Amino acid sequence: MPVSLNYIFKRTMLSILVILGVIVFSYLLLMLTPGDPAVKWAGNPRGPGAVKAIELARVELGLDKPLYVQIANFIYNFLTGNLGLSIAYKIPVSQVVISGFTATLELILFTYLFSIPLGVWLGLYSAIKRGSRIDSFIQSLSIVLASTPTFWLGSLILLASNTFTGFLPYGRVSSKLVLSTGFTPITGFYLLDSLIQGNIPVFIDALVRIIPPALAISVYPIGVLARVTRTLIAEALLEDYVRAAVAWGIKRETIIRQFVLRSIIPPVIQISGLSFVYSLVDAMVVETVVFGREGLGSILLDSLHKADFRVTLALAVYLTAFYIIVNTLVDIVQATIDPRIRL
Amino acid sequence: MVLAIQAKNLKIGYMDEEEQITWATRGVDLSVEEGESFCIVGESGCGKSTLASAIAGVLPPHALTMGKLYIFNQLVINESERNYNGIRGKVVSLIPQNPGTSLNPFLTIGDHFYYILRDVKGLSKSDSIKIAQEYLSKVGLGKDVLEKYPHKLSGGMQQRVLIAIALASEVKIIVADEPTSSIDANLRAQILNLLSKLVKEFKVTLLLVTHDLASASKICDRIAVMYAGKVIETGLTSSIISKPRHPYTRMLLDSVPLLGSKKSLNPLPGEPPSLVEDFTWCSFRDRCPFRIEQCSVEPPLIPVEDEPHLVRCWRFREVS
Amino acid sequence: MLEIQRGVIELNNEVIKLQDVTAGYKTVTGFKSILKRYQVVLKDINLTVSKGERVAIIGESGSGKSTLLKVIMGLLKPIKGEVYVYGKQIYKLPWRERVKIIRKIGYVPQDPYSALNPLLTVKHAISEPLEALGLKDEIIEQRVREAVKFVGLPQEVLNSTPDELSGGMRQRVLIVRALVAEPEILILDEPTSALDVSIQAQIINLLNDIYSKLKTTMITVTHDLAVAQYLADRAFILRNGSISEEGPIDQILSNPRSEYTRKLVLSYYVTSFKNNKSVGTE
Amino acid sequence: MTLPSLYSRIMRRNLRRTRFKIGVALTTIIVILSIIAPLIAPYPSEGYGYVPANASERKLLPPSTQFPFGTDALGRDLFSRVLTGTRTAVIQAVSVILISLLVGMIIGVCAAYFKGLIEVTLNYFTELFMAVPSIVIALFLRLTIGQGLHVVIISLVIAWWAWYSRIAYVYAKSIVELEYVTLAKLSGLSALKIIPRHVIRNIFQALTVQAISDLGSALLEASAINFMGLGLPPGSPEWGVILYEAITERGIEAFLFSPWLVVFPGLFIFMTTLGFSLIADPLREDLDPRLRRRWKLWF
Repeated sequence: MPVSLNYIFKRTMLSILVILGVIVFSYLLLMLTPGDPAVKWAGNPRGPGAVKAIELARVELGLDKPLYVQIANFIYNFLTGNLGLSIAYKIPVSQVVISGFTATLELILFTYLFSIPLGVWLGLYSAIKRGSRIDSFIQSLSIVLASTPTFWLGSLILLASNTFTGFLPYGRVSSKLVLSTGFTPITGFYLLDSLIQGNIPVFIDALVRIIPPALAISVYPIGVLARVTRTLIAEALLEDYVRAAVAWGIKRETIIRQFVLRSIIPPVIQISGLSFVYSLVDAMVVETVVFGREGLGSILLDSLHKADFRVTLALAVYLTAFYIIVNTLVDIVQATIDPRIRL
Repeated sequence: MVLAIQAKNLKIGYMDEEEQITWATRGVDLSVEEGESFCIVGESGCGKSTLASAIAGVLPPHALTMGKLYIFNQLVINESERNYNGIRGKVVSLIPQNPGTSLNPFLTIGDHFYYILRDVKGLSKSDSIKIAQEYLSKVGLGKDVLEKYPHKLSGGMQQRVLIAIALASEVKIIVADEPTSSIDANLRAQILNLLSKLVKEFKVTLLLVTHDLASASKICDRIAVMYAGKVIETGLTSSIISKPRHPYTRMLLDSVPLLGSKKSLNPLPGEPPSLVEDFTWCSFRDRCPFRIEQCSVEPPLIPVEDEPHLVRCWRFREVS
Repeated sequence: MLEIQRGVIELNNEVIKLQDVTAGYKTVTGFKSILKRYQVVLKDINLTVSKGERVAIIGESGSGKSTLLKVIMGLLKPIKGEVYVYGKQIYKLPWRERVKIIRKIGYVPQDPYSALNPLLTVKHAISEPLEALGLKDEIIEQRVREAVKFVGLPQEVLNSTPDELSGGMRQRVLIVRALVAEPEILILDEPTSALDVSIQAQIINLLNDIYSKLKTTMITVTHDLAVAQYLADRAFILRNGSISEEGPIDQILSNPRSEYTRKLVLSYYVTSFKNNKSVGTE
Repeated sequence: MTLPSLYSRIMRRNLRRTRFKIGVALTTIIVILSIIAPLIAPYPSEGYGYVPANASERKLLPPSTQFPFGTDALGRDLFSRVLTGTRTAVIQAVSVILISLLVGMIIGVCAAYFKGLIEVTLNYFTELFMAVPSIVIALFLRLTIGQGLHVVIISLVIAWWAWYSRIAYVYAKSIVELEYVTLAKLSGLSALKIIPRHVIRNIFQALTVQAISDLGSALLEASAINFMGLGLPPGSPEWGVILYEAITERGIEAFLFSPWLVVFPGLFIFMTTLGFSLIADPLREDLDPRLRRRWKLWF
């Protein structure tokens, strides 16, 4: 069913407005927090070149111009991706963020590939077996999973892997293998790239190294989805139309497939979208500090150590924009699936 | 005559989270013959909807049962055991109360027919669509409805679809639970006429549950009046309407405002008793103007002379 | 009892007057909203209610009854037209001033289940209109008790919370709440549609009793012709947002002028008792 | 039913459940520990991060009777540090949730009650802040105003209040449409009275349950921020910081050669979060009266 263009238009407009708001908000943060914005923008430079660097930053930010011009400039620069060079990496800021972004996104997408089906299945199974021992086990499990600190679990997985298999899943891919097989990243998703190039050893290596952090991150979405699915199914079972379907003689299997599962798809998509963002933060922490992978987390830490405000702001804006885009898509997909929504 | 539905001292209760039981029906005795239109009338909380759910096989899982219920001599409720195998959708079908929420919003009307006919009769998609068209035209709807989702239809159309669905699987009994309560007056008449016409045409036993004595009297052969979880009077429609033997039935008739005659309304004060406690006296005792000593013992259903009429009142002669 | 009031009505004593009122809701539909701003629900409504009169507004679902009530009670500014309550154009007044006039209206809402805050006691709910008037606690207490007695509710009901009450009791509590600030107009929105027949009859009798004692102007909004006949002397038939017929209710029922009203009356008889031959006029 | 009797009934009903009981027990222990931790810690000053005089003799000792959780790279008693961290954990989680709840509830309820421009504007800001990741705010604050408990709390509040605003808005939206709010408006009561009496009172149960179940998530996020080194300075009695120190001091080796440094603080985070979640979970089912019944696959 095609959802009305009107709704998509409205939803997109709102998202664009929100993204603009985020840019303005981060600019105000730069301006209003303690310290000279030009000094911050220049990355707290020291030594002989400091005065010059600060002057340059002042021109770059246009601090002599009125505030609305500054903000307009800033927005323009963001939208064109022209934010100057990163202090820490000496390459354009947007390039820095995007390179880290693909790495982190690969990890999260890989995680969600198995955690959504697993979480939904657990919730469904425990709802069907309501009141039994397996039900209370799954319920307890989902609470335990959602309460586990992912960086702690990640450390334990790392420890276990090293103790029992002697393999330390550190980094994204072994650099030796990359050199020996001549692997070159194209999209930045290593699993995809190695498959495209038919480079099986790199693929296996990347896979083996992505599984442990993915396991650590997966506990939250699995736990949340299992719990939410169970509740959604409970609610669906209480619907009048399920009661009617039973009275009409429709079989249990058909009711579960066509009546119950169909109705929980839109909310499950929405919950997955919400937890996706939560997992983003999780992934940033786990991948860098625990598993030594490059990604948004390592960029974040580098920008912290080098006081790289440009990257910090870019991270803030691009991550928020990403969140907003994901949620806009989720809303639109949800509206498309649900025949009731006609906005 | 074959008995389509027979209830013997049927009790149904619901247990809430505090483990307190509310008895919705407190010992119902009822027989419905094959092919007749039978109506259960009562006010909210009298247990009529619970009884309908029990017959249609859709009692919620937290319901408790006692007594016996037969559908075409098959024992479906035997004390706490419930077994509706081969009954739901094959012998009994339901026209649910609320047309707006009783159709799956994610499926088209055609899908509804398909899943029902596939699961009940093992028909293919094209066959079931053919049958669906046939029954939809019986209720006055075109085949364009098949492609539509339920929310695209008006309340009256949804109700017609539900009637078509109930008829399509060719069951012997149709339970209609307040089919007109959420519909405007002028549509109500149409729906009721349609229902009674189709029931006659397909020779189906109809069990209509309603709070509206007037609509019941329009299309039913016999009426059972329920109060506080018990059947207090059953009889032919004409005899119930013109000569009510139970003071409650009489009060109900006196309370209905009639168009064009501004008769004064004479409701009895008070409300039905709480169904949490168990009591042995006549449930209507506290509101009854005919109350006597003997009413502290609940009377059984007493037959009235020369008529197929049963009443649960010691003083039914004085009442009429 | 029903015939006494005829003739008491003073003409030109209008308490509520709607002049060419067109009302509707803003449609929030993205870029289309620039072009099409309102979904019109009521069209060119003219309606006057005089002091002490009993009026019914009759309509099926979707006819715009509840929108009309919102307009009368100052909750929805009409797109066009004027609303006078006691001679004042209420929508020309700021909300603070408007409320002072609206307070003369006692309103009994449609659904007794959503009209009482589940977490407040009945006493709290009933005393709210008096509290808004800024009365002292003792006076509020006294007036609440009197009002409860007036409709024949037991005093114990004051300390209970809504979930302990049946639908009929709730409806009575709402009637008390509407009456407690001594309103001059009583607006009843489907006063019996959520109730059982015997309770409905009790409420109808109660409302008639109240009218015969207080002579408050009464406006009943209902879909039920029979109920309207008991609670009103004059009626407006509302159809798709405009008034299709108005006049004394007996005349409307016995001799409907518009085709729509005829159908409405007829369909009512169709679902009336089989053996009831008293169809038509008295 | 009035509010106090509602709460006592909820407690009575849930205290029969094992999981709820475990949750209450865990939370009680954590709260008590957070109060008395400095009193029962064997080395209170080390708990606050002071390096002992004889540090060089007791670096990275594995758990023993003297040091039940072992010692860290600077020779401090891990048991004392973890125990003292309980207080920080409780303060972080509770203050973040309380402030966010308060701010979010007021904004969400106002958006629902006052329609028109106020609703649009407040919802816009809610939408905006929903999208802000706490960790980036923390990074920003870390760069501008330095380190400390306030950095953790402010950055989490900035990221979290919108969540409550949205929930409060959704619940309040359905309440303000109810007739009792209309009746109160018509009787001339001011918004200042109607909002707390009718709106907030009726959404409060739902919001509290949500807040309790979020306490755990807030703690997880706070310790993640600290673990990244964005919040509290090194040496602070905080579980995330303890883990962070273990790693920055010695990198990955910390895990491999002194696992106690990793296991114990994490375990405490886990137990605390679990306690909150176990309490919240059955309460959540109480919100929907239909789910309280013994629903099951019955056909």
